[in-house]
Amino acid sequence: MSFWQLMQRLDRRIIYTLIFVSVIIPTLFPLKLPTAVTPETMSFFNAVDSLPAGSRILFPFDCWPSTRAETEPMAVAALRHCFRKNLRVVGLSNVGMGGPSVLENVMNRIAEENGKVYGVDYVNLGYKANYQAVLLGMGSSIETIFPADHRGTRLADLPLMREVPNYDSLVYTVIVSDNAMIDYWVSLVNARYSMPMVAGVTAVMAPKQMSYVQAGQLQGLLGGMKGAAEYETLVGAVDKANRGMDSQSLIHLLIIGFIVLGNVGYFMTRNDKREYHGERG
Amino acid sequence: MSEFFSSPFVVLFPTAFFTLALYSFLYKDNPMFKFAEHVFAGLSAGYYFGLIHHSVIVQQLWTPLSEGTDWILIVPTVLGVLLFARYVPRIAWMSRLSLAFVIGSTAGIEFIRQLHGLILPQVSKTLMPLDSINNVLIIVGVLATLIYFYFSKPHKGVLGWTASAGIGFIMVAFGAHFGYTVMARVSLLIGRIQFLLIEWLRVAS
Amino acid sequence: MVVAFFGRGVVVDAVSDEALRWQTIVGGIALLLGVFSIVQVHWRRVATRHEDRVYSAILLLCLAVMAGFGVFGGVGTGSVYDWLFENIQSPMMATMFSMLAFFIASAGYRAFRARSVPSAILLVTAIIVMLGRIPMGQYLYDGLPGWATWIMTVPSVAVQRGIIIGAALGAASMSLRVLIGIERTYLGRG
Amino acid sequence: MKILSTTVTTLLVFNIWAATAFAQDAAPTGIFRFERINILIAAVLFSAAVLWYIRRAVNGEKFYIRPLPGLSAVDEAVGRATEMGRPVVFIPGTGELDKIQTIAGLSVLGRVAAATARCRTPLRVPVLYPLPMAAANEVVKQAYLDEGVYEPLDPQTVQYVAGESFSYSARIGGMMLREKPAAAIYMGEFSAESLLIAEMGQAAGAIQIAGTAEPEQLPFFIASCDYTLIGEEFYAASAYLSGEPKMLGALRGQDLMKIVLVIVILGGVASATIGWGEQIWRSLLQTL
Repeated sequence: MSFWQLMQRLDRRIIYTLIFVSVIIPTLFPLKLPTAVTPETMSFFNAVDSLPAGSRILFPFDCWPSTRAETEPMAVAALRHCFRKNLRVVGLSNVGMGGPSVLENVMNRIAEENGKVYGVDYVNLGYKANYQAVLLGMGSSIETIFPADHRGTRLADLPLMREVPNYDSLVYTVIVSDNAMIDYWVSLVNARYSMPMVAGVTAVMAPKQMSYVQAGQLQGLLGGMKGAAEYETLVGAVDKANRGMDSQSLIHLLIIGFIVLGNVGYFMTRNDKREYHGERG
Repeated sequence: MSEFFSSPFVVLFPTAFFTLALYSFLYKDNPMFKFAEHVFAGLSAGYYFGLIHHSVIVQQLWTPLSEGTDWILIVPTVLGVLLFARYVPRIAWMSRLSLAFVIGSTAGIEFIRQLHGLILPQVSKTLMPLDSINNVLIIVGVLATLIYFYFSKPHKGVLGWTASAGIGFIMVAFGAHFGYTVMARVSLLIGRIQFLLIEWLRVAS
Repeated sequence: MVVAFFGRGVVVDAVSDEALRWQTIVGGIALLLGVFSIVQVHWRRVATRHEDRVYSAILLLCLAVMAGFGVFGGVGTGSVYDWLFENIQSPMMATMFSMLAFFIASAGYRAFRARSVPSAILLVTAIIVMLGRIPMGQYLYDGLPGWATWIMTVPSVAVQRGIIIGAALGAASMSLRVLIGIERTYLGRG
Repeated sequence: MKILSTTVTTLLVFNIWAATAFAQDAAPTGIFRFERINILIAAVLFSAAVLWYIRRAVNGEKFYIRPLPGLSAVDEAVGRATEMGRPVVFIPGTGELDKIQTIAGLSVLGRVAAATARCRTPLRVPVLYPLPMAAANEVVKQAYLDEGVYEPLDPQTVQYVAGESFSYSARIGGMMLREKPAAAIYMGEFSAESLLIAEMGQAAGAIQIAGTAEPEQLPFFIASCDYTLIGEEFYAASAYLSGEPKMLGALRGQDLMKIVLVIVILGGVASATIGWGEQIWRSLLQTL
């Protein structure tokens, strides 16, 4: 069997092994491949960067644990940026299963890193069912929707929340979402309360959300791990997303390489069909 | 000693074990995968059972019935119980009544939903002026795709030509979607490997 | 026909709400059928000393434990039911999901051969979009990410729309065939 | 059987009436929702087109229907399984019974089950939700009876395997590798597990035929399966396989509506481009 025939019907396990290796190596030893910044990420960064210190912002983290690899790095980079700019952050989640706890975890970690205090610099409101009621209700009174935060403390006992009765005292919204909640934030909160917002969404969702950016409803967009990696670079804190992007680049090139080799093999051996039975239609 | 037992290696061991057991399937079927597979199936069926018990049977059926407010719920209960008629040969046909109810109501709901929720709005979105290349392409793409599905004539002549354009458009879309999804799927794998190497084995940070 | 959609009023709305609620309840009760089925298959394996009887027994045990804790032991945070879900079931779900990374590679490698014009188109767009997604692609050619986004927002949207409209026509026709009773394999052809 | 049909018809009439709950938004008052009259017209038109062609078919008219390669492959696949003495796997999607795609999948199952019954080839139908399982059971049982197979159904034929789609895929994967089905047919609603299942089937060496109306999953089926029915083709599958004139007539009616839609799009685009009369088309299509 010639090399090209071999390339045409490679054992799937060889492909699997190479993919494993392409993820493991960058996780252990970051390759630090360069990232180029897209305009949507740039405007996301600029929007947050131009907020005056001390501003209060809303930080919805509407994500399921299953997309954590994509969404957590976005949340981490965004919170780092916010805390470094001394913004004060009100977090919440519209995904009951896992959303509030991942948010709590990330907020505490990044707050500690930047010397921020719970209740003064940031709050995690947690989750309440019925997102439409939550999104609209917070426009008149946050306390009616969330009588207490995720830890069970009454809002009146949190200095930050005493300053924030409703959307009027929040100047900006930074959303991280892996589902259609983003549509509700745009169509309810941006449209009715003219709250300016930026969003980080999963890669699969990004093309559809671009229309919100074009319409000016979102002032910036992070698309998946790639967006997160670009943002990490801009914030100056290279972390998991950049490492993930190293793996992404390797695997994308690997798949492209396999496809190309498979095709070259196909054209090289097209004439000796008798020896080749590997494939159907 | 107790420090060892509270270390992430031990605490996360079950999670890591089952993760690796499932991945072992990629090499070939083996007892470890088989074990994980059956545990997984059993747990998930049990989980679903608990979920339905609380969210449907208790909340939507038992509570309203026991409060005596919603006697009409006896009807779906009977329909549900009728499903078990298939274990009694003489009345086995009765279980089809319940299925006919569900399938019939689905068909009824879907008939209008397809027209109201999908066909009309999607067609409406396509009514754009031919004032840019993108608009022209979208309109041509929608029409060609739609005509590709035309069943009543062989794909020859003008129809054949349009249908080939349709299949061309379809392949562009599918190729793009495939390529675009790679990143999302690899992200999931990165998440699992980061769990194994960073959270469990702590060999990276 | 289809009165309720076009009419309004207490009775009409109540009836239509009811139909959906009933479906949920019938579905809920049907779960027992599912459990019957799973127990029937695996119990038989245990009883007939099938070579996989140990695994079947494990499955039945896990089912009983999880369902038992779910029904009698509470389902909130901190319950056994919740712990098993968070630490065993949920990570296994994530692991299965992540296997798609391998499968998308093997499927792409195997299927993307330029055997015909359509498959060549498929292959080329897939490669353009993949390159457009990684930083490397941008260094190769600056316009690639733009191309990728354009493909996703113009031709791809057109096809999605065409498929959705066509499928909706098919689904409506399917519903109609069920409603007038000519499509009923599920009830026999009598 | 007569009583059954009558009951079913009554239920269906009731159900058409009940077919609404998804659209309870607030709107102007009045008994009749006049703002929705266009949808009523569309519904009536659609039904009329389909029923008219069914009537013509019943009266003996023959209609040409373009052959679909994926469907002729079904018989080939069952034949292959028979020759090899291995089972056929059929998955009616991973949706609940309240999805029309699941019902379409089950209709195809009826035809496939009949084919396997004729050849006495073992059939495996693993199902994700209990209600579709009950329905699949009836479908297979009926198909077997129609083909003169009177033995009670093996509980392994139609089985409920797991509580959620990823554990379901794991079980399917194990099953595929151990039982090595000769053919695997996937028809119904699928989400992310589509590629998991199809690649596992591919690895097991099965000839694979898929059909779904989910645009997101189609690329993966195209890559991983031998034949894929796209969207409308999938809904047409059971009509094709039945070969009954009534069913083919229904397809013809559906095609007529397709032409109407193409005309509406062309007309609307022309109006929008010259900037005259666009509102007329829009009001035709508005959904309130």
